[in-house]
Amino acid sequence: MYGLGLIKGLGITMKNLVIPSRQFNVYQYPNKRATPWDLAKINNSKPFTYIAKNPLTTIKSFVGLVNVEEKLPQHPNFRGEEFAWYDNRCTGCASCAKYCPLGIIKIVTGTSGVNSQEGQSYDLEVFDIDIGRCMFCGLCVEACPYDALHMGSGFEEAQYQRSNLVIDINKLKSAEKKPSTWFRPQLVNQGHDPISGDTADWRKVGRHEKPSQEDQSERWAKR
Amino acid sequence: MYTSFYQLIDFHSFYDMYYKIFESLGLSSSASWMSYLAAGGSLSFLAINLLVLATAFYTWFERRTIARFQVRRGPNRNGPFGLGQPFADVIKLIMKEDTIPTEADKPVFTIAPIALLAPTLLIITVIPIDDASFLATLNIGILFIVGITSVNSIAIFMAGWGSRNKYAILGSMRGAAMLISYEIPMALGITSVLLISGSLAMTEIVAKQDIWFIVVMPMGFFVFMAAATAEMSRTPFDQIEAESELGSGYNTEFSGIKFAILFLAEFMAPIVTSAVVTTLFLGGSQGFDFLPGQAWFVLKMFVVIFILLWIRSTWPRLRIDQIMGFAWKILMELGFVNIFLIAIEVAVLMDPVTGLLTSQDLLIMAAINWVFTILTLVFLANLLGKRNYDRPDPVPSPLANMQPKGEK
Amino acid sequence: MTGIRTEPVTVNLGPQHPSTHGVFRLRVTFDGEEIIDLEPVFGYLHRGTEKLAETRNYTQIVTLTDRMDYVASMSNNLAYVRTVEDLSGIEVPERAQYIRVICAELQRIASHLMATGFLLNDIGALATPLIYCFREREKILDLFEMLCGARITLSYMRPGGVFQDADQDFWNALDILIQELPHYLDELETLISKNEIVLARTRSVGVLSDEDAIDYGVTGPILRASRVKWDLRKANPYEIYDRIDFEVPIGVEGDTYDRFHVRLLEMQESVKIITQCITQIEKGSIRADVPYFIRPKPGETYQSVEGPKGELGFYLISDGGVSPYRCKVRAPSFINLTPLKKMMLGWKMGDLITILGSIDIVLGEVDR
Amino acid sequence: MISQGIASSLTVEISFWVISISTILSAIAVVQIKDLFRASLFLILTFLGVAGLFILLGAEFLAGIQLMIYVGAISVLIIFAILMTREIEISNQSHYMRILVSMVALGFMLLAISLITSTDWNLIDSRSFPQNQTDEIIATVQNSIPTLSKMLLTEYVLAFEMVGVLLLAAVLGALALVREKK
Repeated sequence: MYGLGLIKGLGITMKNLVIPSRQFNVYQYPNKRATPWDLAKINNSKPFTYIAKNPLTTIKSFVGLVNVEEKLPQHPNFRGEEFAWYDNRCTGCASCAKYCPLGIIKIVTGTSGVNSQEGQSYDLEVFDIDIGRCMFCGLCVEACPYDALHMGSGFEEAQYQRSNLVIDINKLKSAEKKPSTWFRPQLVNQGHDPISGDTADWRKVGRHEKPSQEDQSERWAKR
Repeated sequence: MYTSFYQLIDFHSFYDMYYKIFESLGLSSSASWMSYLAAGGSLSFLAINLLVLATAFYTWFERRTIARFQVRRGPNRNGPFGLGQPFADVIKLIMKEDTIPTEADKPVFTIAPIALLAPTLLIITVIPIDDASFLATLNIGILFIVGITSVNSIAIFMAGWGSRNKYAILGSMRGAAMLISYEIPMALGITSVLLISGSLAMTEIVAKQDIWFIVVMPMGFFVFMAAATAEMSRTPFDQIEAESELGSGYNTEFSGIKFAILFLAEFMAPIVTSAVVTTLFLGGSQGFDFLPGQAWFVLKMFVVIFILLWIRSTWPRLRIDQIMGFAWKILMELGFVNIFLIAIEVAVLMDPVTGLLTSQDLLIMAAINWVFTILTLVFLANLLGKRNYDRPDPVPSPLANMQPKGEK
Repeated sequence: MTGIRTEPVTVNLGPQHPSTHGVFRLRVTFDGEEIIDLEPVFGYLHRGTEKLAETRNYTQIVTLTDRMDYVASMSNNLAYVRTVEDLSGIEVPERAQYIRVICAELQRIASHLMATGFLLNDIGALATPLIYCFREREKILDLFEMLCGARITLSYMRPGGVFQDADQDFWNALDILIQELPHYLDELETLISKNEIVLARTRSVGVLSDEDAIDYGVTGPILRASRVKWDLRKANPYEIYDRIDFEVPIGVEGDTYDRFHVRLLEMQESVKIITQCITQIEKGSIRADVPYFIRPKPGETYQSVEGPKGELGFYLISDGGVSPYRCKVRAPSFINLTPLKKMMLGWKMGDLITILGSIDIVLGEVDR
Repeated sequence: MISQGIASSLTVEISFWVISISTILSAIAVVQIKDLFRASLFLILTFLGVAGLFILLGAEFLAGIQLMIYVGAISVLIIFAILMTREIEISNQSHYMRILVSMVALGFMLLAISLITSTDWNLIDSRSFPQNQTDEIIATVQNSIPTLSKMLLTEYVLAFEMVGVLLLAAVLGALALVREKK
């Protein structure tokens, strides 16, 4: 019958309005409006004791004036900004620079003062990554033979000037290193989760030998 | 308590108050007309500001509700539950640069928003929010509403023409054609109400609704609602500013405070329309005693608004020729049929001496009308359904012949 | 001829217009509301992908293909890596092929969801179906994030396979998605394709006959909507499509309604394909041992896949070096735009938007 | 409340002067402004002013009808007609027949004035009636619609039907005009 589809459509929209599981997964980034129950959970106390202790905050949160920070849920595989670079592992081979489709990695090396023997390792003088032009394809990470360069997990790197978007060697050295598990099965095997704030030491991140086909299959393949 | 408060905001009390003030100032000779003006001014000021405030919160309500339908959250950042959002919007719009296109017809362009807002504001004057009217007891109340809304089409035309934009002109051409066409079914829907109530005054119409008119004549309600939806250009009739086709229609070139006024008028329309619908079909301020009449009125308005939003968030829009066809080919006929039916019923059932209809009469009419309405709608649906649903099974075209490589 | 003579109005629809799906411009001449002439103008998003490809090596070009049809990166990646594999004779492990097919079909669902949602938005449904579609698409994007760390510009495939195997999280999430998705698609169909207003707006509007469709070189759902049963997955099975059982849905007469209804049906078929892939997939290698710098022998090749929008083909000429001598893309969106005038003349302005929406163009691909 | 307004005679007088002056000014503007679109907008203003005068007279029904038909329908028709013409901004020009036209207009004006002055308007002066009849008259004036409709369907039924036939003819003519000729 004509017109029945219109009525059915109204029914579907009403269903989506009413059923909570139909709601879009909306994350109130960066701040979430917290209910008293949320607040109690955050402060590790039972809801009623929390409400009894903080009546003012409870009233505020009922009206919707209390915010707590919320991060967007990501997978540890997320290819993000803040490259994690380990100078202990880097030999300055510049594979990453060579493999980058945009050529935004700049590496200048000199002879090492520590390892005097030539060819053993180089001192890196410049290691710039211009993330203003980076498209986070991850080819540099894939190319690194010594697992020295890893993708990061951040995504809030807005700057006022383009020049600030260039990550130089000092920044890379001093940064808190939260490598993404992208293309790094060994980190997955260790249960590394950069999103919840796990940092990784340079000793942890490397593959000391190439994993065998069986190893990979055991770990990765379900079927 | 509420009655006394309501009587405080009343023309007479204002008049008396100002009269005393002017008398005490020693202006007793001219106190009469001065207090008349002052009372009217104060009352209008209150009414307009109340309406504007209501519209501001209505925008919030609309955005939140539609967001919920669309499984989103809606504005929830400014203030508790996002209630500060309308004020943020207004402040933003006022702060913005008010650009006028170089080629625009400047006076027309400037007056258009005001011309659109004024009629909508005027409608609220005759709507009885409780037993007494809020502002004026015009005995032509509903006729005044029909007349004053027709100014809208001119205002939309002024906006479109004044901005010298092709999209705007297209939008306003559509608008003028559509608004004029839908005035006829709307008037027909109103006429069927008038046949029973026997009066043009809104208070009388409310008083006559022993049985709500939506029960008595569902067809009239359907016709009026459809026409009113088109009159305020909401989905599925929002061709005037079909944002996917015309950008923004007649208000494409407007910015700043002019845009704010245009949108004020646009968002005021659902409030005003739902108030009119409540008065005509939902028994106005009638209700049970535990709540004041005003509260019932607002509650019914909210129900109407919610249904409008529900429809808006579900249905797409019709094409312009389909909209016009709907007005002239379906809605007008339904309106006429409804009027004939009601007229016959009224002529048969009405007490010839007193000219009144008892509630029993209304119930009899309701029974006849419901059966008739359902039959008509089913008939219409089947008539239309035959054309659109008969569709053969797909037949593959003989021109292409898809075979995997190697097979012959 | 009509009794009253009116003056035609020429309107520039775009490049900045809400319904041109990007920076596309249509110079339309209206007689009142009726279209009497139209001329598409594009190139506003030209980024020289084909030329850029000549200065990059074969692996790096994968990142360029992401940005062509940016709502269906997986399909672009697949088409490109298949061409490179054909050019340099690389054998792809079976598991990689299955994963690639799963990804391509997921991407097809995502792309079709977006196309349907935006079409409904063009018809004027105030974004409600659009957001229902996006809700489902978002789940697929979450899957891609688990798989390869990105949501839109994936760069997942490499010549010789895929760069990384699927995680356990991915398989679990995929199972849930496959269970839920048909139900949501049914609901979407009830909401959209049984709605009388949508029927009134789309039935018999912008009809493209089967002859015209073939003559204009149209491919994909638009071709199938015009009753032509032509699908590269069946006609020229690549990867492992020959082991999978699925239907090719076709339309009734080739109008706007058929064009989006075929997409709705195709999504159901894609779900079937993924279900079969999950049961058939086995352990194994996911990437052939391919050097980073591929140097194919001099020669040329053309390979194409059935993308969400039609036949997506890459034509590569190698001169033996690390980068192709010439790279030409057969972009389905671009070629599907050819019968625009045929479909639109004589219809109203509202139909113009609807027909354009039903073609489902992505300007990144049209202009490349 | 209108009655209270009438009681306050100075207010009525002020509004009468404001409305009538603006009506006359806008009527002059209709003739004098060259831009046709603006002229039509002034025409609408004139119609609105006339509606206001009707309200001041207590003929609210007429005012409503004036709003509905003249402001709502006729002026939009005029605007549509204007859109069909070319060179809207300069087409309200003076031309060589202006003297002739102004003389005819003057003649009509004199005729109207003479008619107005010579007619015995027979105005009802409510003060001259006894108290009990005044209420009745006020009731009739305030609720004039039943009286009007009764008169339309009894005394003036011929004129009413004529208007209906005229409108029907106009609709048919419009249809014949825009119909596609084969």
